[in-house]
Amino acid sequence: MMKIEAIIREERLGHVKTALEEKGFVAMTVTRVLGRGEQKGIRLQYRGGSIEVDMLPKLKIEMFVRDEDVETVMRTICDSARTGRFGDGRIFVLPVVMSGKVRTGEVEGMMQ
Amino acid sequence: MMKIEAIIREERLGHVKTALEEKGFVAMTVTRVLGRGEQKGIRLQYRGGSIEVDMLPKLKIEMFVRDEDVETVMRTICDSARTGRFGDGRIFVLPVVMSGKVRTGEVEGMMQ
Amino acid sequence: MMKIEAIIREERLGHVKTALEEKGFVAMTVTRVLGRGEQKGIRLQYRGGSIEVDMLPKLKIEMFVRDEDVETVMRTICDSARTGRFGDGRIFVLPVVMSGKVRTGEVEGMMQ
Amino acid sequence: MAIDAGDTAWIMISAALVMLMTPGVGLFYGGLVRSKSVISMISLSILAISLASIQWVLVGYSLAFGSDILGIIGGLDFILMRNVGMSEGPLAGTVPHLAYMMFQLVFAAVTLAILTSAVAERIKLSSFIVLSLLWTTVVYDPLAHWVWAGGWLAGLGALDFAGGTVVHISSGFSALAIALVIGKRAGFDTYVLEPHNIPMAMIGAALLWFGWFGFNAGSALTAGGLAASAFVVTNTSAAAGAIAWLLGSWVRGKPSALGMVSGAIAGLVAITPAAGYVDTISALLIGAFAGLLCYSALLFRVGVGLDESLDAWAVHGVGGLWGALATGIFANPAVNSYAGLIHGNPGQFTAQIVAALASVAYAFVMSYVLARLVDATLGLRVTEDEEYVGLDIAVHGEKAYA
Amino acid sequence: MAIDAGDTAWIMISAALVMLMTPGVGLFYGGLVRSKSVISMISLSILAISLASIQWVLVGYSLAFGSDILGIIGGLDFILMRNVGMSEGPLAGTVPHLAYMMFQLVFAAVTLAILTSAVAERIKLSSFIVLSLLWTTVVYDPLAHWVWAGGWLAGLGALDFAGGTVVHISSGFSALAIALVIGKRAGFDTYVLEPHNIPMAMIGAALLWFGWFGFNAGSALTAGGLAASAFVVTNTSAAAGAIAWLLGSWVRGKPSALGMVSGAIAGLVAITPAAGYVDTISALLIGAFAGLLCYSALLFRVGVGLDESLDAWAVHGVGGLWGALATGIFANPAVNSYAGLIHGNPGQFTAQIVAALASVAYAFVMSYVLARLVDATLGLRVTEDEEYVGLDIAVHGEKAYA
Amino acid sequence: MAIDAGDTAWIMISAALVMLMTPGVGLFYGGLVRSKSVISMISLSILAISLASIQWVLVGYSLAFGSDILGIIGGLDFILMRNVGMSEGPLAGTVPHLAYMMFQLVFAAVTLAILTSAVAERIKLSSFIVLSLLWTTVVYDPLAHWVWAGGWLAGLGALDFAGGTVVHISSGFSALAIALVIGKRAGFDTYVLEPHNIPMAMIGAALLWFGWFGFNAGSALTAGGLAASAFVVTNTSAAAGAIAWLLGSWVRGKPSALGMVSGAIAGLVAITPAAGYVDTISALLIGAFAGLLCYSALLFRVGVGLDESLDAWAVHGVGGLWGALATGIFANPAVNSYAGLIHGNPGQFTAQIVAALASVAYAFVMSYVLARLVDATLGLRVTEDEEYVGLDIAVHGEKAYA
Ligand SMILES: Nc1ncnc2c1ncn2[C@@H]1O[C@H](COP(=O)(O)OP(=O)(O)O)[C@@H](O)[C@H]1O
Ligand SMILES: Nc1ncnc2c1ncn2[C@@H]1O[C@H](COP(=O)(O)OP(=O)(O)O)[C@@H](O)[C@H]1O
Ligand SMILES: Nc1ncnc2c1ncn2[C@@H]1O[C@H](COP(=O)(O)OP(=O)(O)O)[C@@H](O)[C@H]1O
Repeated sequence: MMKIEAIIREERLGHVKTALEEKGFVAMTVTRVLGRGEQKGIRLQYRGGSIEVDMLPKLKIEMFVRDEDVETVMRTICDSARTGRFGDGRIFVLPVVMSGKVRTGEVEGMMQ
Repeated sequence: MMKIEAIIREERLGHVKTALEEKGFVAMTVTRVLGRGEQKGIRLQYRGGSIEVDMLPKLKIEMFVRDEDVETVMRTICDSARTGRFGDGRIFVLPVVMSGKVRTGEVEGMMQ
Repeated sequence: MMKIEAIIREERLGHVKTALEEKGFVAMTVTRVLGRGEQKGIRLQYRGGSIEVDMLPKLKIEMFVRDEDVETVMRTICDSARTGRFGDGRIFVLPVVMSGKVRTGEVEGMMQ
Repeated sequence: MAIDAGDTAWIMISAALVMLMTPGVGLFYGGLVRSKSVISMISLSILAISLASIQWVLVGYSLAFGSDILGIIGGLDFILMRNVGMSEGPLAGTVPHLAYMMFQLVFAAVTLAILTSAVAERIKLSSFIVLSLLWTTVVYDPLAHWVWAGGWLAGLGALDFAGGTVVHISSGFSALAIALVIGKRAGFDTYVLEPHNIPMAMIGAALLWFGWFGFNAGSALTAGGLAASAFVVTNTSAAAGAIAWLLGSWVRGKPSALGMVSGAIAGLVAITPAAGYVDTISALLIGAFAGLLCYSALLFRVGVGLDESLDAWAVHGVGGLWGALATGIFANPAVNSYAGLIHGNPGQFTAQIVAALASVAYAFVMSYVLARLVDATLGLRVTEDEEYVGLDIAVHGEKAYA
Repeated sequence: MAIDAGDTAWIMISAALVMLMTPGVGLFYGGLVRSKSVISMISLSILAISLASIQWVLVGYSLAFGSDILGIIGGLDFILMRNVGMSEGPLAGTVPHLAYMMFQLVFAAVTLAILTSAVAERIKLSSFIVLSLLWTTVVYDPLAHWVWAGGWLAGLGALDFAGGTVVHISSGFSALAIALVIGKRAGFDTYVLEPHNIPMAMIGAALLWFGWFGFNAGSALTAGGLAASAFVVTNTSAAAGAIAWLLGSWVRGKPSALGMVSGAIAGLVAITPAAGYVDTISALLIGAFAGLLCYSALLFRVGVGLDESLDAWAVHGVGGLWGALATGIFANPAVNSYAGLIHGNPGQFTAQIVAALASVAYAFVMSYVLARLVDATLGLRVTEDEEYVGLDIAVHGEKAYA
Repeated sequence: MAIDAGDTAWIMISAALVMLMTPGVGLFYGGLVRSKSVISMISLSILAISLASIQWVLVGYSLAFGSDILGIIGGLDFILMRNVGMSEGPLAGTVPHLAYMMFQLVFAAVTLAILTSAVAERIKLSSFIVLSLLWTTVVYDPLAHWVWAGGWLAGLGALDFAGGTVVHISSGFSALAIALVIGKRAGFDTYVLEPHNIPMAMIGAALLWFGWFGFNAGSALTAGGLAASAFVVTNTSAAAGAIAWLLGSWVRGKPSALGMVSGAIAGLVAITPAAGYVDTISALLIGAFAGLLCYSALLFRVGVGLDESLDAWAVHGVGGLWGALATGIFANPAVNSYAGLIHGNPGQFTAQIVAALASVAYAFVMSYVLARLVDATLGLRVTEDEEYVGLDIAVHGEKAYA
């Protein structure tokens, strides 16, 4: 099992959800975050001067998926979150060693 | 050291905290999130139609614990967060390779 | 690639950002969280009694960095986030197995 | 008497002030519920004024203020605003009848809004509409008639300057009855149902304090000395109530800000029936005692595990009861020709007790019956899932904060 | 006639109430935009009242209410407040001229504030300032003159008690024109631009309802029976509009809280021109129909993909149009000596149609021209990046919520 | 003179409007602090009105408005509201004495509320209560007496229509003194203490603008031409202040929305002492200059690293000072029989300087002494940990937003 963390534009959530649903991926957790990438946000001009608006609002999507689904999910998020402009976001995959379901108490994965 | 991520119902936080404290686990970080599981939230009926309320508010608990405590903490959270109804939440365990304490600057764990 | 998660005091974010920028680390994601450490927050006295304010607001900084930068970033955050009083925060490092850029669709890291 | 522009200006602006109390209640209550039901909570107040406004011009005013029938109810002389015109009305000789009618309308509205405390975060919208229309017609209109329009309580000599019985006892004890019928919110016994926005509640309370000047000083129906006196005692009692509850909560732990504003409301409630009869120093005592009493009532309510969610009973019911009695105790003939207990007139005190108890009984019993009736037919509550999701999304399909 | 203290108190407090409507509009609109532009949205309203206040005392009042020139515009007699003093003015014989001027000032201000609907979340601040000053001078002032100060529409016998044409048709149809020029917000067609704070919008709506008593009942200019009647019909129409829109949205899906308060505003808008001419039962019909009509207009607006962002057109434009016609239908000689269609006077109805259409045409065309002019010279819109970041940071350098 | 219903209606509604300014200050300030102290901030305002209300009816009114003793203080004739009744009072011949007393009460309350700027996010509640009671008794009551009740400043011929010295200079310079004593907030020098809710601050500012009509136009004490004139200049100055500060901040960087509303307040402050004496065009100049001056004062305050947290000094102190002088410059005999500098009467200007400086000195020195006294005995500040956690939880045990 892997954990996918994707940081996307707020306004793309709808598209991403739809695209994932179509592929059968429903479960997810979403968090409001503030972020900046290498570009350090957006530079606005005013009267000769300029200010940098870093730390723009983004959404973080977290999904725990089976190893074999990682690529599909990554691909799907990438494609549906894209606008082609700076600030579209990133996706990272982290390993998961165990998981459990609260309602049933089932646990799966290796035990230490 | 492992990282435990548990997504639970907002209203169970009190129970979970108490249960963990009793077992000696105090340190934790909590984030408000929105989430949906496989069930895609809750379906409400109205006048013949129905709407699906997905993305319900949940809390994410993050705890960094020693490897030997992982099971106890998972168990404790599972038991104290449970209501038995859909939406009770999930727990995942991720590996941690290093950790540090800001106040003292101590670092432990393997160095790359 | 590694993921660094640092939990710091809200009011140190400015310092941490500046310190990281100076070392060339710009990209980051920040989340508002509530947290408590081993000390269980702050104990306030009143009229003979006392209350414990646990779950103080903190900020979580997430940064995905190359393996060779992990130490520099950890050190920099530690130093710039420190006040020397309880509650300064923690830093953890988690392994990352893959990463992607939404705008371009590039993916790097091992495939399962 | 002829219409006086000053008095008319005063009663119209007073009506506007009282109108603002209805969204004031909405904000006060809205801040106290969870964020998933705040739209619903404010909506109930807006709905209360909308429904009451229509009911009142169609039938309510006539039932309350039409010519007396056996001391019980008003006749149909004013139905559909017949005979309610621009010239003086029967009960206020210097203002247009329409202005007097309007002033009374906003009282009916805010009373209904106060009542929504009992059903917070769990009522079905359709049932609320039905219950509201029934309640305002069957409970409010007769009570208003009894006290203010030559009904049997007025006949007893009971005093109620601005609605201690009609507005506060009636809404407070009705809320109690309805809360018993509708039952507790899910989770009430297992986890804390925290207020989601205390500043919002404080804004609401501030609007209530502001609007109450229209409520009480407007009830003088003229812009003169009596109105000024009512204005002053209103403010004094509010201040005393605020300080008293603040200190009360301090003694038990920490000085609660929510307690302070609740205390102000308690003081305002308690002075309402007395506003035209007592002096400033009495107002200080009435308000301070109201703060402590209503705070105790709240603690009692919480203690017995009753989810009369936003304390209409503890603050309006108990505060209104105390105010009705206090009128009988402190009424000062130097203010308005009526003497209370401490000015040697136990008869007034007795009249107040009778009026207060009659109102308590009528409001409680009728509201209980009406709520049971609606529950049995339409069902009062939303489903468990709807309640869990929150009324904003479940009922209105809207989310308060994006 | 001499100055009457009661009338003067009434017109001054009415002016204060109407003043509060401007931030009321700001809050209503501010709650409906995204959190990244809420400061900007409220600021546009505050700016509207600031600009209008200055323009009005310098030239606006004179252009609108100065001695008539060919039925088109007022003369310069009152420029820089010359000849506007403490004694009676020409149009209100029992209040100081300054008070009458002030009462009219706040109308100009709120009209400008309503207009900001069209440019939400995307206008350049400098261009807004220029457009506002042009608009209020070129569109508002003449319209006010035509209807209220002996202009050609008054000459036709058209009735507009409190500003159905001058305020609502003019702001609503101007908003439509300006929205066409400035274009849709980025993302309007691809994702939902959700309201960020519905309780804030509801507070705004509540302040509007409250302030509207000054707007309509104040327009009687005296504190007497006519004001009381206007007060009552205002409240009745608001309530009816609220209930109608609520039910309308219920039929289509869920009972919308935002719909309910929008319906109240629709009811208030529609009764505005009629407030001094119709009876309570007519007000019930006018309001209820306004609720349904404006709701349909909103659905239509959304349907055709027009981003007149906060529905000044659907609510104020369409509601004002309906109100202007309704005045010609329901005017009741028992209220105020004018008879409408149902009282056997089709002439009044015709006059209303002419006045309404003239206002629609004038406001729409002139606003379109002015907006194009400003767009061609200064540019109406911020850059794409500024819009993406949100006007709060991009324009004001401020963040609404820390 | 006899009581006039119009004047009485006007003074009562004015009192209600001014009352609303106190929570208005609370919201304005509350929006500007961090979210961990917003309940505390609003509470200080509610507490201010509660404490002032009680102090005033017990002793304050008598100390301020009782029969003059040596030009310094009022006698005890009105203590516990003795001799304050429903008939005319000594200083306002057409309204009930109680109404006049009440109108003055709300001034005392809002003055105390303004003061809380100095102690934001760090004061001990018990110390605030003690300091408030001392301050209002020792600073406010004598100042009010000097200026408005036959005290020595009135004897000098100094003019203060609605409280430039008594309310604004006194609260502003007292805030400065208290801020020096209590010291900076933790972190003031190391990180930005961001406003947590700018829309809340804007709502507060809007309520202030609204309430200020009662403040200034109500100070005419009758509903006639003078009140209308005061009303108009008040609005004009507010608008000019808003635009001036907006442009000022624009020149230095970006047009600040918070600056705009602060400018409106600055304009309102500055016109306060002049409201009954100057014409509209002068008001435009007074307000615009106030906007720029108070903005400069704020920049200076920030520049020297002083944590007079919410700028009571920069806006009320400096704005009030300017207003007091401006009254001496612009007073126009065509408005109210007094002439200022530009109408050839330098004596008035001198009187204003003396009055302003005396108020500055008295308020600053006495407040400094009182604050030191309370600090030495009870301690003014909460502990470091309590401040870090925030006053909402540390003092009140409550959390603003769930
Ligand atoms: N190395 C990183 N570590 C943590 N978060 C990142 C990193 N890179 C990007 N992000 C997150 O992804 C968001 C979008 O990133 P990106 O598309 O690179 O933005 P930009 O175009 O502004 O550089 C950022 O706002 C940030 O939240
Ligand atoms: N695979 C997953 N990835 C990310 N988050 C998940 C996943 N499964 C569940 N969650 C989170 O856990 C919460 C509760 O999940 P679950 O108990 O499965 O809910 P449900 O009963 O609605 O399916 C969800 O709202 C979501 O936030
Ligand atoms: N073991 C842990 N697991 C999760 N979060 C932690 C852990 N330890 C510390 N934290 C987070 O770091 C913050 C600061 O921790 P620390 O400096 O240890 O605080 P304290 O001095 O109060 O113990 C906490 O508020 C919490 O959010």
